[in-house]
Amino acid sequence: MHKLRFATAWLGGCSGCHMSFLDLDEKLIDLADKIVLVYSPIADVKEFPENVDVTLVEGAVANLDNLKLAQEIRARSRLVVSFGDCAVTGNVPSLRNKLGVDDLLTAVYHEGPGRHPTGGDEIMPRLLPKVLPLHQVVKVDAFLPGCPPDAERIWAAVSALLAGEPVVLEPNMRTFG
Amino acid sequence: MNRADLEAMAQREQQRQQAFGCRILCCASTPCLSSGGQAVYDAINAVISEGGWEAEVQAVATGCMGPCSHGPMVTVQRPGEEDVVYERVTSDVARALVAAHAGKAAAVAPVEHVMPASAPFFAKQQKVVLANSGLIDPEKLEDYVARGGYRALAYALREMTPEEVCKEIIASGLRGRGGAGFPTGLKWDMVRKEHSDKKYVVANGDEGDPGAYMDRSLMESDPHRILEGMAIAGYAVGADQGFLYVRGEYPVAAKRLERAIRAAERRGLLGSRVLESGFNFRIDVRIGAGAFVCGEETALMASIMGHRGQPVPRPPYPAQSGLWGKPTLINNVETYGSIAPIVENGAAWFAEIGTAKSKGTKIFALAGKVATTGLIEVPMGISLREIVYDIGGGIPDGLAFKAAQTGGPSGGCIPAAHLDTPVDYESLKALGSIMGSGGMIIMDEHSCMVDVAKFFMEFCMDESCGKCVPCRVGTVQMHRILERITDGSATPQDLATLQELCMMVKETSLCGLGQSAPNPVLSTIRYFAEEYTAHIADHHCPAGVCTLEKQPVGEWVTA
Amino acid sequence: MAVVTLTINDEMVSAQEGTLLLAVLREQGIEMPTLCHLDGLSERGGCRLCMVELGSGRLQASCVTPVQEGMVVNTHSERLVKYRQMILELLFAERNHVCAVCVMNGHCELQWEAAKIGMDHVRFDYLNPDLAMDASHERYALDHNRCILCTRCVRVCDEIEGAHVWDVMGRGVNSRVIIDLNQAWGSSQSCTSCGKCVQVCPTGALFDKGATVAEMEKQHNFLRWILDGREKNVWSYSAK
Amino acid sequence: MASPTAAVRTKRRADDEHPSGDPRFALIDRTLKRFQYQQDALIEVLHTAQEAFGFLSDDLLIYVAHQLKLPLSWVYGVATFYHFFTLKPQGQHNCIVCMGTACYVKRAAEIVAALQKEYGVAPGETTRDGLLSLATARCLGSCGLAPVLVLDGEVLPRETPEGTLARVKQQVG
Repeated sequence: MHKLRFATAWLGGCSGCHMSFLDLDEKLIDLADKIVLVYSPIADVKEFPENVDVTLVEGAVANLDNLKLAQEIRARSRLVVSFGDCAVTGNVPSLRNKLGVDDLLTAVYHEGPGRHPTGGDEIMPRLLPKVLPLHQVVKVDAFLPGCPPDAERIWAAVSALLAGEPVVLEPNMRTFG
Repeated sequence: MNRADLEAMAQREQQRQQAFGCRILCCASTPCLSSGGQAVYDAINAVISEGGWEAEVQAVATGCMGPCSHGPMVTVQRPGEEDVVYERVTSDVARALVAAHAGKAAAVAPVEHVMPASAPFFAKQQKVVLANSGLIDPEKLEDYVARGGYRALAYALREMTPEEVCKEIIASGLRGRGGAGFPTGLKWDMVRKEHSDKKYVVANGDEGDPGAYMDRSLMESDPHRILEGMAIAGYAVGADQGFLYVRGEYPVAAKRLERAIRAAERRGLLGSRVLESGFNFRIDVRIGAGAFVCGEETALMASIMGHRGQPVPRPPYPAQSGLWGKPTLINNVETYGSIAPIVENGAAWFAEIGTAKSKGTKIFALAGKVATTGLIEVPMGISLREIVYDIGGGIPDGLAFKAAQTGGPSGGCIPAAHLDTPVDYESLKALGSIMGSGGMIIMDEHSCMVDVAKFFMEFCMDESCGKCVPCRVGTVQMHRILERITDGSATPQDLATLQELCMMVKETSLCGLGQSAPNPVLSTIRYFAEEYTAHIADHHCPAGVCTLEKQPVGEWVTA
Repeated sequence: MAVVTLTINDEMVSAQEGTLLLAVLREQGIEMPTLCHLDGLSERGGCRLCMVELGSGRLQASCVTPVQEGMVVNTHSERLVKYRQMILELLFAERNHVCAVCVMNGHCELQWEAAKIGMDHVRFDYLNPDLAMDASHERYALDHNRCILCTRCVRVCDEIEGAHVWDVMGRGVNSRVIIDLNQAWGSSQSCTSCGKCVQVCPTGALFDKGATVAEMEKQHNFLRWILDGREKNVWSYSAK
Repeated sequence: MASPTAAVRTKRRADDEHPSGDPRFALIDRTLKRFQYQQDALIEVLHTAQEAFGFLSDDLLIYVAHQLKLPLSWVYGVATFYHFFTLKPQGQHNCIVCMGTACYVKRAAEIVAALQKEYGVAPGETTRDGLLSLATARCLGSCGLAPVLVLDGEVLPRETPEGTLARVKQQVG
């Protein structure tokens, strides 16, 4: 049986969506039969591989590294899914958007102790002027809202993806938050 | 005052004017005053008093004569002779022309400043509403009466029933000059048929389109004509109270209207028992406070009642439930300006002018990149080409005509390919623009159409009242996308989203402001799509206006 | 009163003349999305979600449109569904509606309307305005970041409580609900602290102090209670 | 000693006056009386108040609200809806650049940019020293003379960025 080449990625987010993914519990075993996990924060892979069937992307696009990875994912995946509210809406990371990047860095780093990264150096990637949802940067094929999406939602979406069907969630499974 | 007194007043004033051998009319409207018109008027008066010619020569400060970019304008009238119009008059020119026309000195008229009556600017125009503008002192009731003023009101009150007045207006084919073009007579008849203890007549003088000043000029140049039109309307629909809503930016117009109302009331032409009939009609001026949306009739009424100028959904229409819940007739001031001539000359006369569906004349404020800018009144159905090239004198600096923008932020741009289109309600609508209130901005090759669309969208965004979501937020989002197109950060997807947004805002907004806000975008996409794609795909602004200094997000990684 | 017959989604329906279309649609069990409408308050016609397509193809907000004889109504055409989604997208983009950290998460009308209609992402720029919170009142708080300008608070305060503490200032996208002279809520002398505005607010813009994420729930059956009492001298608890 | 009638008379006169003794309130009262304290005259009254005081302070809005017996939020909502009313004090000099279509097409935006750069003040704002208020207008209705601006009440036609700057510097310093 052909196994789907499956990936999950983590951009600007708290990893809560990945935690929720692990809440699939025993379903993870079913899933393991049907997919090959080719890239994920929970797997030690450095490069995003070629020819991926489905990638779930957690987190918003907050900096240039996020942007680069998002573009790689898009170029190498057949289906890209915005996984959780940060990827779908920008969510909590985007709360910084009403501040300018300079003000933000000053408030977070410069006014505190320690080194003063400016972004774009070896300490920290350059921040984008605004945190963006994934679909404003690359084309996204399906949206899985929730903060985090609970295991039930994730399973509903993943089952559809495994079956090669479009992801259509029930209203109570597609609320933000 | 009754009808005979009115006639006597007219004759007295005519005789008084004819007694002067020479009348010198100086335009004292805003454009001419800001080009030095006051100094000209002072110089003329000085020459008259120096020469001791007060008995033979009369200087009159009048309203607008039309070719504003050629101001200050002066017209010389001598009995039995054709009027002579002078342009770009300075104090020296003024002194010379007074001396020459007063015939007292051997002075030679400054002929190089004469604008011949045969000039296309004048020859192609037909003045109905503006018939008195520039020829009378707007602050003198007698001047208006001498030219037949209030005769139509007297006739209507004495010879016609309200129903007959409405029928006459219907028969004339007059349509609303505020922009939408609803048949005026039908509106009147609807209000007339409503049963109510109280009805109102409202004149919309809240001219808000940037680039339009027809209403200001009419209110400043011939205030009584509007009052007379409103009074006839009041009689026709059974109202005893009128409101004239004047834009806050037009203090001179408001002041002249107030004075005109008081003068008319003193003479019994307004107020109780108008012209000794049983008809009572009061008019009050209300000053707007700077909100474009108040040109929308329900928002305007909210503003008259002292509220935030936010529109309310129609129906009910103002004709059924308007000011304070009473039947209310609202027309543009230019519409009221057409009433007296129709009653005076008959519906058939008016219906002769114009096209099959658009009757009469329309005033336009011709502005932008044309040789002669100013105020013009033309018969409906005249071609755009005649307006631009004959009346306006073509595009200066040897540049090519690119587009004419009509209807302001609710209208659209008409490209060169349609220069021969007749200017009437239906033809303009078919081209994706509208007649609008009468702003007409001519653009040459140096105008970027995306930038123009952005300009209008910014206007609509600022002027949105905020009540309904599509207009409040949709205009902001449309403006954002246009900004991205002009700064270089747009993607092809943005153009598709922009078009979708336009359709949604157009179809779902609560009032006319939101419903028409996408028009400038839709019309420029329709005729100048290649300019949009040049910005997005080639990072190039064909007119050289946009800076395009940014890139789309996707290109930041490589940048 | 006369009865009129109209066609709703290809079905003949009769209704009392003069009734507002939205009420008739709801009577028929048709799910209509609304935000500014609230039974018991005057109609505003501002959110445009309840728009329907009339026979002529024209769109009209059903909350302010009286039924008419022979009216042909379509409530869920493809165009309407698309437009409703876009309107919700516009609302989500306008202010900072971060559901995950909102007191009304799970109980919010805006959140639920989006889920029902399938608006699962926003294509427009988030405007991210810099908006204040007002926690100066002893019992309630106001968060402009969540406000959708439905003006239910303004209307309930004026029409039911009769205090007219609230109004809207500015215009367009810069409109804000205000208290008295745009002052801190706690300093208002006209506010009766009745809390009606809080209960009718569809989002987390108005909430009880002390409520944390997802804890705030609202109920507005007091509106029927008061209005029935006022208009009919009848006070009866309803289950809902 | 003053007679009792005189005392009453003095008192009555004091009653007519605003507690602050500012005679400009009499102008507002005149408009209020002209409209018989009708609530729908709110905009007219605000016009008078702004004309008399230059801007609408909170105190003025409260005064108008009390006189017309309107809620404060209503008055504030109306005052902030219309562009014409300003709730901030204005500068000694003011310069309004027309941004109507005709002026825009003739590059009025460059004039605004030049003034903004020179005086460090955005349209709608006043310089820190209170010397100059810069504003843009929707359309001044003098499209034949585009681009147009109004400097301290005087309409200036056919302006250029350099010409305007020179003129404003001369007037404002």
